[in-house]
Amino acid sequence: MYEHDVIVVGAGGAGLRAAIAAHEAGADVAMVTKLHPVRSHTGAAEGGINAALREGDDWELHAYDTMKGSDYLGDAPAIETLAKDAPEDTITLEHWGMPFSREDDGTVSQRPFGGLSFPRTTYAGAETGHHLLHVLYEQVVKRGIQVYNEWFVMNLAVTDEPDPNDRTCHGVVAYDVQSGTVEGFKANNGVIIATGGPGQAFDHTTNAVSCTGDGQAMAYRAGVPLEDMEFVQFHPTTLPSTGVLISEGVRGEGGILYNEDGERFMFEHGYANNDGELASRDVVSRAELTEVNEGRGVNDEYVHLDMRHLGSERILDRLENILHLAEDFEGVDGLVEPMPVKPGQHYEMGGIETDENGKTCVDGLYAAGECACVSVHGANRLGGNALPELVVFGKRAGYHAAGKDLGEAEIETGYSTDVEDETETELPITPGEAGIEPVSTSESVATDGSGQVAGGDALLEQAVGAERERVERLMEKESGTKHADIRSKLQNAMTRDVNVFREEEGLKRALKEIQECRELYQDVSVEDPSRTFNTDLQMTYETRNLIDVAETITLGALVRNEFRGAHWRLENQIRDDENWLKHTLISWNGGKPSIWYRPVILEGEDKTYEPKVRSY
Amino acid sequence: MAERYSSFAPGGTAWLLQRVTAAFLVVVLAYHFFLLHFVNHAWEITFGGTAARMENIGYFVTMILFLITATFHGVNGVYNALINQGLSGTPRKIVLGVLTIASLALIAQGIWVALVWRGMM
Amino acid sequence: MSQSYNRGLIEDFGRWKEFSAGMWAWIFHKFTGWMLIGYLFTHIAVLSTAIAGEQAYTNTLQGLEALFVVRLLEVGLLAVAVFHILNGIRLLMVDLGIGLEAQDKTFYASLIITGAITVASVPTFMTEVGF
Amino acid sequence: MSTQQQQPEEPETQESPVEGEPETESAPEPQQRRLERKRLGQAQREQAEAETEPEETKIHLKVFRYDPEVEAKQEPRFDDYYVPYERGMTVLDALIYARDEFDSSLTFRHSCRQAICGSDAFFVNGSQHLGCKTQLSELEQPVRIEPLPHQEVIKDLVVDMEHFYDQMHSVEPYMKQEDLPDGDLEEFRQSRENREKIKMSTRCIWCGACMSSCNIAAGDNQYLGPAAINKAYRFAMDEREDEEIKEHRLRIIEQEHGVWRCQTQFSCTEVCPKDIPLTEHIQELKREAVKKNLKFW
Ligand SMILES: Cc1cc2nc3c(=O)[nH]c(=O)nc-3n(C[C@H](O)[C@H](O)[C@H](O)COP(=O)(O)OP(=O)(O)OC[C@H]3O[C@@H](n4cnc5c(N)ncnc54)[C@H](O)[C@@H]3O)c2cc1C
Ligand code: HEM
Ligand code: SF4
Ligand code: F3S
Ligand code: FES
Repeated sequence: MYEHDVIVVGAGGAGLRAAIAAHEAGADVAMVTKLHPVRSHTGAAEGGINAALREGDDWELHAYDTMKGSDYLGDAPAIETLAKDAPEDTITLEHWGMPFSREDDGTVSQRPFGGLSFPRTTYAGAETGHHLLHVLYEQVVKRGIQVYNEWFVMNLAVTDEPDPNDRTCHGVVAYDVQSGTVEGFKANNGVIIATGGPGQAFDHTTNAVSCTGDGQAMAYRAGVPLEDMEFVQFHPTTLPSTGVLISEGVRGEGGILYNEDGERFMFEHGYANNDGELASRDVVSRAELTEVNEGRGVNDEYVHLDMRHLGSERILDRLENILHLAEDFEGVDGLVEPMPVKPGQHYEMGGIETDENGKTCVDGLYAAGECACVSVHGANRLGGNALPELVVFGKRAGYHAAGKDLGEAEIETGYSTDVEDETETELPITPGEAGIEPVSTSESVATDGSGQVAGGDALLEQAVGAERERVERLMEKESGTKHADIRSKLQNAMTRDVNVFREEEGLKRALKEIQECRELYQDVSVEDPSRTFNTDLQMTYETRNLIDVAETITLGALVRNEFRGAHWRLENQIRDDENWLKHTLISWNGGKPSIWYRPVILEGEDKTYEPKVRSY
Repeated sequence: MAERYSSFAPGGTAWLLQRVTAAFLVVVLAYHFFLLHFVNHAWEITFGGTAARMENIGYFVTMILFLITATFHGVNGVYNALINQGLSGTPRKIVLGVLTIASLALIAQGIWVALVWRGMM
Repeated sequence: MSQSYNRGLIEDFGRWKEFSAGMWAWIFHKFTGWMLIGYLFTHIAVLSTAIAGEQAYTNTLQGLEALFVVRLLEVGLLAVAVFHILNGIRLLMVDLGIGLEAQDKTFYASLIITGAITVASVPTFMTEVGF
Repeated sequence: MSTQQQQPEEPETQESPVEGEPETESAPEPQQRRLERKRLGQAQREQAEAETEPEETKIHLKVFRYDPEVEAKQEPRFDDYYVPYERGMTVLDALIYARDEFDSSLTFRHSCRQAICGSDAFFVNGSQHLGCKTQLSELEQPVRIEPLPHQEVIKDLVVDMEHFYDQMHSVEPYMKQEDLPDGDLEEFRQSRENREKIKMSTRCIWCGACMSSCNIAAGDNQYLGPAAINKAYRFAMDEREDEEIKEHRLRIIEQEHGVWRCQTQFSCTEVCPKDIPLTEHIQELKREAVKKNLKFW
């Protein structure tokens, strides 16, 4: 067993920043990550990081834009924290050596991004995430923070009091991919989950193969609510063949979208008369799909993104990476022809419910980054708002876990009796049911249900034992269903029915198929008999996590019968502030998943945000 | 501060000298080849001819320098190549010793021959 | 770097077919360098016959020069030396950071020029030899 | 409602692979196929796909297999896979296909599929390539895929990267100065020229291809290697670092097993998937080191 004050699960932007902060606050911190830190998907972020740095801009404008972008489903305290902390945290990155693009006077460059009232997206070419990730990793190396590299976290060691709000997290159970050993990692002060998004639930996605929502699924099974999972961002400009992202920076710099008839449809068909291509992502994604559905798509599949008029000098200076991506993955030379693009899954707005300090309702358990939902993005994330989220909330979670006083949080977490329970929607399935091997609360909680465990060590040992047993079971099974088949069934269902346009019937069908995936999973087997670098085993674990997360996404999408931000519903194509200014939460309470709601907090520090029509 | 700069990294010195000698050798080797194969033909070489050329002190000095630089350049090149292939520790010290002795012997022998030509030995 | 088992020819020179210009240049330069230092030692040894007396020297040299093989070896030496010089100059340029993008072209140029010079010098080397 | 079903495993829209010429006859054909498929329903669509399959060409892969624990694999061997080719298919796509369809125990690292995570550098047909960035159409068949040379093989295509990481860490790869903004947000200015100078060097994705291609690194375990030297270059050339720190860095890279080991083989530069001019950077550091030393003679 390993023991540290703070254990950070995941070493993407959020995890690295959290570890640095915890280290700064004096904690003995270690990172446990299934990929070497520099392999994390933060490296794929292209566009930039939003921060109000310049004269004429201020954090209040940033907060306002973010709230508007969220379609009034973001919590004001979270949004204001983000907007206020982002400038300093961005400049901190700069001081750590992040090679931002520069102006003539040597200050960092900023560019316009969709949904922003001021060009405040600070960038480093079209590879901002790569630089952010590497700079943070450099700082981790500098501080000598311990990294358990290629250790796959399988489960959390959480006590099993009946009410999740009373539980405590004592550490994690992880599997050394290289040697196959299962070990416990005890965390004396806290565990910070920073495992990134669940994009692999879909099959056309900008996310990496490793983005499997592990952290969300683990927290969910430990009783922590998942919040607003139905809000999945589909990025309007991904390459049709691979899902590789063409940054919003292209449109930020002035790139134009055309349909097959050469019309600049964002204006000509009135999708966004003011902002055109730079309207919020959900608006542009729907516009593109509408064009395609109405027969104006190129090859009936995609639209064109043209940046040729920007001139090669400007393109090379600011968007060089885009040229490489278009060339390598689509065979298109962005300097001489327009690039084909279509919407693809990109970002999960929802996630593990936390407060502004990254804390969940379970004691000692934190979450930060894409896997978390402090609720800054609400129903729709603005481009360039995820990277500041990583550094701002990663840092806060790190500080808080290490015991630094950040003041009382304003956001509430955890189920309580005074919340509103979901009662109306009829579910076609009982979530997580049907003798499903992977999901049951007693599984995730490592004890006998008495709520009485003699300290963290015993708990952790039990949890380790449980995982070792599971591994044995999976490995010993002679033959069965392959995880890959289950995964692709799941991805197809999600992409078909839980996409940009959603309708009740499709969502129900998806839920049934997810249920079928669960059933199939009971029969899953690991073919590879080796203990050494058994990715078969790892992916089998991941697939189970994907099933759980996909189910919450679909459940959320089914119950929320309105059109808000990224979530569109055929049956009710309006934003219904009357009934739906509230977060969807799904959690395991007393042995079964339940869906409930919590009102959105629109009262900011010194003003209240009034929901307005979101037009661009 | 002083000692910080005085420690000229050995790898660096050797590297630099390898380049400097190379630059010198380009000129001298070309000259040497040209002189002994094209101006004077190799099959016409006699002791007397060589001795005559050696009379010229400039030529004599050039040839001695040629010998020294070529030996250094060649032997250092070989040594480097061996290190690049992972030679280290004691074997490396031994190789260095052997190569140094061989070079010194070669240079000594060469100078001796040259002096013979000049009639000085 | 160490290896957990022997991958035989896959390693190193087993993949010579895939070598690019820079690798070939490196190998040739090594090879020619070793030839040259080898020759230098031989050369001094041969010249040392002068110590034994004028006649011995002249006889040795002219005796050697009368052999066809020696002439052939001399042409080879010339080729080796010329390549080493030309590629050496190329390497010196590389050290100075000049023309790095053209490093493959300059290597091919060195080869071609070496070939040309060698061929052009054959008549000179081959005159007045028996056979 | 959803129109996104024409899904990823369908890279036939890809026109030309990395450096290849666009193949012109391709244009009308995929379009037709797509249009046709659009008219069909989803179920039929799948059927249609299955039907067209037999016509598809197959790519012959020869993949290196080794597992110290599994008896049949203890002696390294090559397995053959025949993977149906689709336009724009990369080496990584083919491996994923082979793993998911034929043999779940086929092991390789991969993640981003877009040449940014640096996990999937393999030895393909005799040279180092990123799997996700290498088009099958550019390779001769059979496509021989092996783990990176000169590194310990853990299993199949997975190699031990620890040594590479150690070398990267040994050049102290981080900004040294300690100032941080304290409220007034003073930026740490850098000229455009200077950013331009270090730009290429900051692109490294730690894939290890360069190190694996370098014969010197193969022979000399302590040689820092092109990637680590490039990392040192990134900081040594950054104008924001103090003179003294730069000196310190030069000291690190001009140690015995530092820059002097480089014999300008250029293999590293050739294989770097991010087109970093590694040899150029190494050479510049050599000159810097010499200059620095000469100054005080
Ligand atoms: C193509 C693309 C472009 C983007 N561009 C932008 C942009 O321009 N601006 C912006 O603001 N945002 C952008 N985003 C969004 C943003 O990059 C991501 O939301 C963010 O990087 C997520 O960071 P993270 O630290 O939460 O997770 P990640 O970087 O994904 O890291 C997850 C970490 O968790 C580890 N992990 C996962 N599961 C386990 C497990 N079970 N056990 C152990 N470790 C585990 C992984 O190894 C990894 O280290 C973009 C996203 C994508 C996909
Ligand atoms: C005529 C001009 C010459 C030039 C320009 C020249 C240039 C060079 C250079 C630049 C190197 C270093 C290569 C490197 O470290 O990357 C080198 C290596 C070498 N040179 Fe020369 N050289 C010349 C003549 C000679 C002569 C006359 C000899 C023999 C005595 C010789 C023997 C060698 C050897 C043995 C090496 C080492 C090769 C290796 O790396 O294995 N060179 N030369
Ligand atoms: S320098 Fe290039 S080849 Fe080497 S590790 Fe970095 S990206 Fe890979
Ligand atoms: S391959 Fe090796 S020798 Fe130098 S130029 Fe590259 S580091
Ligand atoms: S999969 Fe990330 S670099 Fe190839």
